[in-house]
Amino acid sequence: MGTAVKVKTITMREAIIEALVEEMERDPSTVLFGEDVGKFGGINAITKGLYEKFGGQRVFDTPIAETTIVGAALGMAITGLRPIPELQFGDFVGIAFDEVFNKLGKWRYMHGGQMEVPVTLRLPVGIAGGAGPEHSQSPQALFMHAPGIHIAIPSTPADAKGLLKTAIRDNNAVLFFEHKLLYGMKGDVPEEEYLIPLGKADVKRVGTDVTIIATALQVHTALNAANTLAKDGIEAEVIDPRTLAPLDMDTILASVRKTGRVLIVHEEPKTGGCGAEIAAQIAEKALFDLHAPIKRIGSPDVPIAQSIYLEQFYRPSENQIIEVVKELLEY
Amino acid sequence: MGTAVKVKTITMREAIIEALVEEMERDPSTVLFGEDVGKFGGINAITKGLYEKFGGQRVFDTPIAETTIVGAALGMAITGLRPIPELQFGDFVGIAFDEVFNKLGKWRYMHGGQMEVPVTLRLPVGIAGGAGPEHSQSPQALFMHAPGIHIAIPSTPADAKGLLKTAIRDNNAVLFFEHKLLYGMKGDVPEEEYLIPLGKADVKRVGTDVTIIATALQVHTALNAANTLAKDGIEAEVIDPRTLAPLDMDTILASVRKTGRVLIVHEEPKTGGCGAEIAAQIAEKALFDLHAPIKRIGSPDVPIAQSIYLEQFYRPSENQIIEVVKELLEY
Amino acid sequence: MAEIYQKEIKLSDYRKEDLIKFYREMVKIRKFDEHLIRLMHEGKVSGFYHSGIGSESVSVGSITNILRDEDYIFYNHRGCNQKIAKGVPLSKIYGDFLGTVEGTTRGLGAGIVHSADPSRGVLGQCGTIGSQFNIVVGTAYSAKLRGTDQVSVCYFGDGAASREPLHGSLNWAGLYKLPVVYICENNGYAISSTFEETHSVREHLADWAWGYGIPSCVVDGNDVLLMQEVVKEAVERAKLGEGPTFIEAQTFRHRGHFEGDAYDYVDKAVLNDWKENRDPIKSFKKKLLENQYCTENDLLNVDEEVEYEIHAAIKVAENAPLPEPNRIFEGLYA
Amino acid sequence: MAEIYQKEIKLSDYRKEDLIKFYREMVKIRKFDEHLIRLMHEGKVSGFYHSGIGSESVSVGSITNILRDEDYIFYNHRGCNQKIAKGVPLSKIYGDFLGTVEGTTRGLGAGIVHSADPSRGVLGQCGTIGSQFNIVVGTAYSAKLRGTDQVSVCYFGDGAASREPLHGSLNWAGLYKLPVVYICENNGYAISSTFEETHSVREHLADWAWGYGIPSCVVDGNDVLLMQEVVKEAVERAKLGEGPTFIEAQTFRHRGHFEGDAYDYVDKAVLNDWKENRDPIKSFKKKLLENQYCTENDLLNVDEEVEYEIHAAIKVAENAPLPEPNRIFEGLYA
Ligand SMILES: Cc1ncc(C[n+]2csc(CCOP(=O)(O)OP(=O)(O)O)c2C)c(N)n1
Ligand SMILES: Cc1ncc(C[n+]2csc(CCOP(=O)(O)OP(=O)(O)O)c2C)c(N)n1
Ligand SMILES: [Mg+2]
Ligand SMILES: [Mg+2]
Repeated sequence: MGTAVKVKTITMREAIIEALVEEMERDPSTVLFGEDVGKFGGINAITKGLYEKFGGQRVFDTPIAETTIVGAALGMAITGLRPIPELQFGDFVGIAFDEVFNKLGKWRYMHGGQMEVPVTLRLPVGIAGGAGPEHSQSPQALFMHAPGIHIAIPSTPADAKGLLKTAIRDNNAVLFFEHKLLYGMKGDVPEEEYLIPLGKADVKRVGTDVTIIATALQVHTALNAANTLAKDGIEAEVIDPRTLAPLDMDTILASVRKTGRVLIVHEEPKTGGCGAEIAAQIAEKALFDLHAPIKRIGSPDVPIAQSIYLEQFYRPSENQIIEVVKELLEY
Repeated sequence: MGTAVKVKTITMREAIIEALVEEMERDPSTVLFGEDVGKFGGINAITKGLYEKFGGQRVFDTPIAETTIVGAALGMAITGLRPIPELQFGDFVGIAFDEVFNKLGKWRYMHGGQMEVPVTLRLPVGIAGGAGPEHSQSPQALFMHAPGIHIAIPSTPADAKGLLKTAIRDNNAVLFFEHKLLYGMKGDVPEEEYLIPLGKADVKRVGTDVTIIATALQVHTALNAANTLAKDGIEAEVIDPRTLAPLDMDTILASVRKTGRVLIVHEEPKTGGCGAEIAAQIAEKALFDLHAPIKRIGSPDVPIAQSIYLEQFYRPSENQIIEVVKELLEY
Repeated sequence: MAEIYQKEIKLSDYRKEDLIKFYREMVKIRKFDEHLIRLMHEGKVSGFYHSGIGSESVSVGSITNILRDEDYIFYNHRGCNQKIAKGVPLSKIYGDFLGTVEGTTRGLGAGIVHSADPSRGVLGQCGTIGSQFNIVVGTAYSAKLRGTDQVSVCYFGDGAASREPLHGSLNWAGLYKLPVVYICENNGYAISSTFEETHSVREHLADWAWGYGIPSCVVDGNDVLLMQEVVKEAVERAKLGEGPTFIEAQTFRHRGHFEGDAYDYVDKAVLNDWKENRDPIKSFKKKLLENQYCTENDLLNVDEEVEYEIHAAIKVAENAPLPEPNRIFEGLYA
Repeated sequence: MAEIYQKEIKLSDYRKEDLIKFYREMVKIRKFDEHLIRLMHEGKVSGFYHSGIGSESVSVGSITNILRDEDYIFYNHRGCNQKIAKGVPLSKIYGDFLGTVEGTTRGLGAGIVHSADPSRGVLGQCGTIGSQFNIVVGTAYSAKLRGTDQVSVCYFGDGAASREPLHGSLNWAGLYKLPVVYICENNGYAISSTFEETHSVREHLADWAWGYGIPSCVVDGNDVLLMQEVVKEAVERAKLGEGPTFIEAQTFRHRGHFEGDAYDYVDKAVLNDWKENRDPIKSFKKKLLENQYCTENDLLNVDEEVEYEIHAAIKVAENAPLPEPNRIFEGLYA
């Protein structure tokens, strides 16, 4: 954003609440629901105040029934509402997988393009302090294989707000993944209203020696690593795709062509993570620009232990990134 | 298999039935269930005769409740049975996604390794004649991102039989994907009992100019293309991974190092298909052996139309393969 | 426990033209079906087809003269009965089967499921039977929030009723007092499995709904007028904001689960009894004639008119072109 | 409709040592819980903890002296009550919370869910509440097929009961007459939502089971002896091959949903009433003393013994080492 933009410093939680409030004020057809999102304000306090502001019909607590939550969102969407359901943990998307993958993603297409599916499904994800194998995952990569589904995964308060507003206005299904450890993270957010388009990556740091593509919390790990590397004279470019579908390969490829070296970092397990598809596209479209193998760092391909001691060995670390970048530079 | 092996020529359907009968005779703790798998013999006639042979307790029809079918399989598995459930269409795995991804895959690990999960879930897949967007998919690639899940996807009667027998005996969860168009396809199957290990790719055709990695029905499309290419003096090596997890990268990498050119072909949509992970691993481990970009052919990233006329434009074709191979050889 | 819905109905409670309309609609549905099967035999239509012959009364009884264009339905996978009763043009349904651009999907093709006509409240359907359970509470919540009196009707078979989402759906519908009418077409079979082999119920399937405090009943689905009465009451309740109703309509299928099914798992005598003595069209026709509401000739005329209409529709559908191959790249995103 | 389970119970119907055992087990559970919360406050345990204080009687009443090691349970996410009653060593449960190799997961760590002790029929649990519904029909089918009389007991909250798989589970259990005992711990809340805000029932949650033809009842869960009686009958039925039973045990939670929950959504007076007048341990103690089954001193002794046992268990758990980091690569495949 240009220097003239007036900003305020707020947390990602606050940024998300702002986006929800602004869009719900703007469009009376929006409706928000999920478990404990009403009076209680959500277990991550992301919907605090909305029940009071918009009333119990537009902001309502549901039974514990994730399949029904997502299916109902589809029914609302094709009959004139703009639903914004929440699953308490993104891991639970498995319970509504058919509803997301086959219904939200395909309803419009398979019925000949006659209906619109303006659903924004919010999914808190990530390893965040001893929550164990079914409350810590980052399942976003699965949906890159789902025609009809958009995937947003912001790393900063500003991106979260701008992307969420766009997602809500979009007439297609958007899965909105929020890393729980980012909720409390602060950042500059423009005072004025703004939108961030889906499908536009953000270069979070400009560099010439290596391209690091990272998502969510890992954008920050990558930026920290880049700053450390800079002390050794290594300039890493850090790219945050911000949405995995649509995926802004143009920005990624331009960087790769410049640096010739690629590292992809994400919190989901390495095998089948978003890095697989990104690496495959680079290997298809920019192979001869590469000076080194394409590297990926993800969590190990095992379920996430509940122990907070062991948990730390999953999430990619600054050190791992630094090591791999140095390795890449040896080619 | 060596030349001394006595073989018979049977369909993949017959090969699968043989595997089921042999393993159910061998191990009285096996139990087979699903919709219409009993007296009716299964809608694909894959369980014909089993009800009569093993009785209604070990071969039983269930209510239409896929979530319960897979969850129940887990309960049986951890208490001494060896369940072999069937979903009528592999697409329905979305309905039991949490049960597969988070329960079958993680139960053993997340409870400290104290239990075994010997479940073999059979999933008929593939575009097969006007069945539409929710009865034609090939969802196998999703499970490469699922720690704890094995994935078998045979292309011949012999592989189907040998892999299924291994899967049933294996003490872990195996998803067994069967392409519906292969059920009637004939092939040689050894007379004697045999097993095929999980994690061992099969080189279906030896070649020196290009490596084609293909799964299920596409193995045959690739072999046809290879035969056509041979007329132009181009010798393609065709590799069938047979299992996507474990994935035999050794065999794939050895071939890539020899040919320097790679094409991956699968029926699932290109983005996020098994080709993504395979390409990414090649780009990580054999980059400097490549003479050309890594190419992938999958179905287009849209739901599958129900029209049999349009259906033909999804599945990768012999011509597409030939074209891309020729392109690769121009590098 | 779910009550057995019974009511003395006098033909004279209905206008003659409506009675003829019910007859005509049922005949239209049956002839549509018969001609579709013919087209399959001629090799013009592929894929699965689940014939709806034998339960036309469930659809006509619950839709004709009761539901408006703005009311929503989720049809089930058996027959196109409900779509036709809801007014989707026949040429468009045939177009979907034939894969021509006349179809509601403009050439993408559709079998029984995936046709849609939002202008008539036909919002499409899932390939996974029973998934409509959770979608329908969304359409009903939507109507309620928007302050309309639109009713959402959810059709499903006895087999689909065993799917887990039924529970989430009944709980939501009862809890939020949603304008949903559940119509279970209980034909005693789910493919090859009998109702008894796959269901645990106190007495009737409708008892499942009872525990939610949802008014529920069992009705002879093959009596088109009885269906009219029971559904009218349910729709009225829905419009008044009194919440959902669950109707188990008992019927039978005259043909196998799909075209090509040997259908040898059903007792011939039972099947024959349904065909001979409980065919909804035959029975209704008999009643009309016996009560001298019309002559055999009047009805023959109706049959002929419908036959003509069907032929015309098929012609329109067949004469429309197939789509261009790149049709598959259209319409994924709005 | 689900009956309200009532029964005149005389203390003299029970052996004194069993009555003391019930008391001891309930005290053990409560003290386990209180010490765990202390460990959390000391910063030694992280993650979510859902205290089971207030419903010890549901677990002791349904397990102690009734279930054998070979009977299976799926515990719920509230309290470790059921695990303790089923005999899982305290040091192992603490070990899971502390993440030391003493835990049942040998250092992987576990919160309330994911501890397991197959040797005592504790087969683990899902992070997604209610997913045990479909697993339990598998364990019960397994017992039946293997010809054993093992019973599978499935615990869950009122909130979890709204999950869709309940339907599939009840249908299977009723259909195959499986030896399952469903025990719903209805404490009136699912996190912040009241029972009434999220459930549509005719009168009681147990009415949901009624429609399946499954014997169902509502019982005061805070009366340990009433729980004993109702569960004994259910287990007997299961062992005799007579199928499942559904028990709704009414209780309350003394603490917030998780440690740290402000718990301000519950009326103070209501909470106090439960704490003062319906605390299962207090009430039972009072009954024992009033009927002179033991003296205040006897019970104080029990309390002290248990306190000692807990301290010893914590010591064992704390003294065990953390695992090596590569522990995470062990045990994925058999
Ligand atoms: C979730 C799901 N499971 C299974 C199927 C396959 N299937 C299609 S129709 C059918 C039987 C349905 O029986 P019922 O609901 O009673 O309807 P009927 O065919 O008797 O009218 C089955 C098993 C499906 N389409 N979706
Ligand atoms: C499928 C699923 N949805 C939501 C959650 C989050 N969650 C954990 S406990 C709980 C409330 C459970 O209420 P109830 O079943 O009544 O048990 P209680 O906590 O009252 O004992 C919720 C929503 C979860 N773990 N799994
Ligand atoms: Mg049926
Ligand atoms: Mg509760």
